[in-house]
Amino acid sequence: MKILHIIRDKGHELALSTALAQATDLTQKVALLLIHDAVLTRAETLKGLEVFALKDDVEARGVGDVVRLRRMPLLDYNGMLELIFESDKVIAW
Amino acid sequence: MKILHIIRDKGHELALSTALAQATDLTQKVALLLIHDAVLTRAETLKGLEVFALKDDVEARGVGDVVRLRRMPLLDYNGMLELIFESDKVIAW
Amino acid sequence: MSEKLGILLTTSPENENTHTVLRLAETALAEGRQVEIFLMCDGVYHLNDARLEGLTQKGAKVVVCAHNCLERKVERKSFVLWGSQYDLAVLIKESYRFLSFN
Amino acid sequence: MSEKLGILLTTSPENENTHTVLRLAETALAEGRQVEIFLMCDGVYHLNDARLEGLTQKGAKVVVCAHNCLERKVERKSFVLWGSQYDLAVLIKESYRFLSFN
Amino acid sequence: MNQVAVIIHKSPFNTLRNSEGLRMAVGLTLEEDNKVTVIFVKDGVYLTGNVAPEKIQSGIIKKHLEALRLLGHRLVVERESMEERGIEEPSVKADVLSSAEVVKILSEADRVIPWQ
Amino acid sequence: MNQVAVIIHKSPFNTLRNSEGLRMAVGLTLEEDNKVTVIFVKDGVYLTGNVAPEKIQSGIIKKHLEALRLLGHRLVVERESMEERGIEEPSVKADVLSSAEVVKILSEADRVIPWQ
Repeated sequence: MKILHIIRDKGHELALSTALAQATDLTQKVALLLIHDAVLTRAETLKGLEVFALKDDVEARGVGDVVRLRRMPLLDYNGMLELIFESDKVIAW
Repeated sequence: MKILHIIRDKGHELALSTALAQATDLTQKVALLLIHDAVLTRAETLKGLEVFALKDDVEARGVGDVVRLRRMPLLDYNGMLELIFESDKVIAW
Repeated sequence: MSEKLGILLTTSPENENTHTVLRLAETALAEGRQVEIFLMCDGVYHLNDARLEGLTQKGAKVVVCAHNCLERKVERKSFVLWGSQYDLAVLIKESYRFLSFN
Repeated sequence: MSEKLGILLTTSPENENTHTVLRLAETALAEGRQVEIFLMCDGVYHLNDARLEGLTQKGAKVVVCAHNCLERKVERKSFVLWGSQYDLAVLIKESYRFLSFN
Repeated sequence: MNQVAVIIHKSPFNTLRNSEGLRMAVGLTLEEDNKVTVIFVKDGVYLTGNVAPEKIQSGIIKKHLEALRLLGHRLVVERESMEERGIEEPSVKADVLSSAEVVKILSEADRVIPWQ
Repeated sequence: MNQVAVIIHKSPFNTLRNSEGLRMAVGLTLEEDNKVTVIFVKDGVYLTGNVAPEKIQSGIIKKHLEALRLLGHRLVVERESMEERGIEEPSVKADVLSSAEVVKILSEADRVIPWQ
C-alpha cells in the first residue's frame, strides 16, 4: 500500500512523525510531497523518506538551488496529480 | 521603563525570548499578559518573569485550577486596560 | 465515469491554498478528470473570487456550506451549489481521491 | 482629550481576536477612553459583523483599508470610515497606546 | 464502510476552526457509510478537558463530541500528548490510545482530514 | 520622531500576510514623523532571499523593501535566524544584526507591530 503525505507547513512535526512511523511497516510505501512553505523543511528531519517537492513553490521561495543539491524530485501540477492518483491513500496536512 | 508583552499563542518562542532578554536589563521592568491559547504556555518557559493571565481566557480552556496553583494573577478587561495604560510600551504579539 | 478529485477548502483567499487548489483543479480538468470543491469556514469567501467562477466554467463543481455563508453574510452566487455538510459527507465517500486544504 | 487606545485588527471573525478586541474596546469606552480600530487584510470582513457596528454606536471609531475591501468585494458600510494606510500611519503615531491583533 | 479519521491537533480556541472541524465530523455521519473517528493529539487534547467556550463567545465543543458518541462514532485521545501536557484523563468519554495505535488508525482509514 | 518596529517572523508565503505587512510598513511612512524599521527574524528571513512570489500568484515583496530603503527607513535581518537556516547573506540591502541588537531596537521603539 502506498501512502502519500502532502505537507504545507515548514517542519510539520505531526505529519513527519506519522510518516516516519508508517515507514517502519515495510508493507507500506510512504512518500512525502512538500508544497507551500513546507519546501523549506530541514533535510535532516526527512531522512529515510521518499520526498518530492512542488517546483513552483520551491522557486517562489528562491531555494531551487538548495533543493536541487538535495536531489529532491521537483514536480509540476501534472506530476502532483499523478502522484496523488497512483497512491492508495493521501493525507493533505 | 515598563514593557508589557501581550501573548496570544501557546509557547510563543520569539515573544518569550525577547521578554527574557529585556528582563536582563535592570532599568526595564518586563511583564507578560497571557491571553487566548497562550494561557496554556508551560510554566517553566516563564521563569523569572512577572506574568498575568486574562481570567475569561483561562476559564474557557478549563485550566483555572492549574493557573491558580501557579499563583498567576488573573485579570478582567478593566485590569488588562490598567496594565496596558500603566506600561510605557506594549507589544501585542 | 472518470475518477473524481474531491477537495475541501476552508481558508480565505489570503491563503496559498487558493492558488494550489486552482492550479490543481485546472490541471485535473485538462486531464479529463472530474473535480468537486466543497467550501466551508472562511473558504466561503471564495464566492467573491472571480478565479473560482472561472474554474466552474472549465467544468469544476463547487458546493458551499450555506450555513457558513449566512453567518458571514456572503451572498449566494449562481455558479455554486448552495449546499450543506451532507454534500461534503457524500463527496468524501464518493471521490476517488480526497484532499483537504485547511 | 482622553487617552486614545488604537487597535489594528487584521484577522477574520473566525479568530479569537474579534472577541478580545470587542471586550477590550467596550471596557475602554465604558471607562471614558477613546477607541479607534483600523481594519485591514481579512479584518475587513468585520464590516459584516453586527457586533462591530454595535461598538461604533457606543462611541468607537472604526476605519477600514478601502483597498482590502475592494479586493475582497466587501461593501462599504455607513458605520465605518473608508480609509487608507495613511489613517493607520496617523493612528499609530497619535494613539496613547497601540495594540496589534494580527 | 468508509473509514474517516479527523485529526484535531491545533491549540483549542485561537480560532473557531476546531469547533467547525467537529461540526464537520458530525456532518460526515449524515452519509451512513461513513464511520468517523476524531483523533485529539498535540494541543488538540485540551479540547477533551473541561472547556467553557461560552466564556469567550467561541464555538460549540462538548455537544458535538456527545453527538458523535451517541451516533456510534469514535473519539480518540493520544496518551503521549496528554502526558506531555500533564492531563490525567479526558473529561469526555473517549479512548485513550498510544501514539503507535493512532498511527495505525491513520494507516487504516480510507480518508484522513487533518484539521487546522 | 515616532520609532516603529515591524516584525516579520512567520514563514514566507503560506499566506499573503507578509506581503501585506510590508505594504503596511510602507504605508506607515506616509506620516512623516514615523521612522520605520522592518525586522526579519525566524522564518521571516527567507523573505530577504531571492524570492519569486509571482510563481504562485502571491504578493509583492521586493518592491516594498526597495521603497522602504529609498524612503530612508531601515531593514534589519537577524543574524542568528539566518545562520540557523544556512543563509549566508540577504539578497536585499539590509543590516544584519545580532539577536541582542534586535532586542535593543525593540526596547527602544515607541511602537512594535509583530506581524503574522
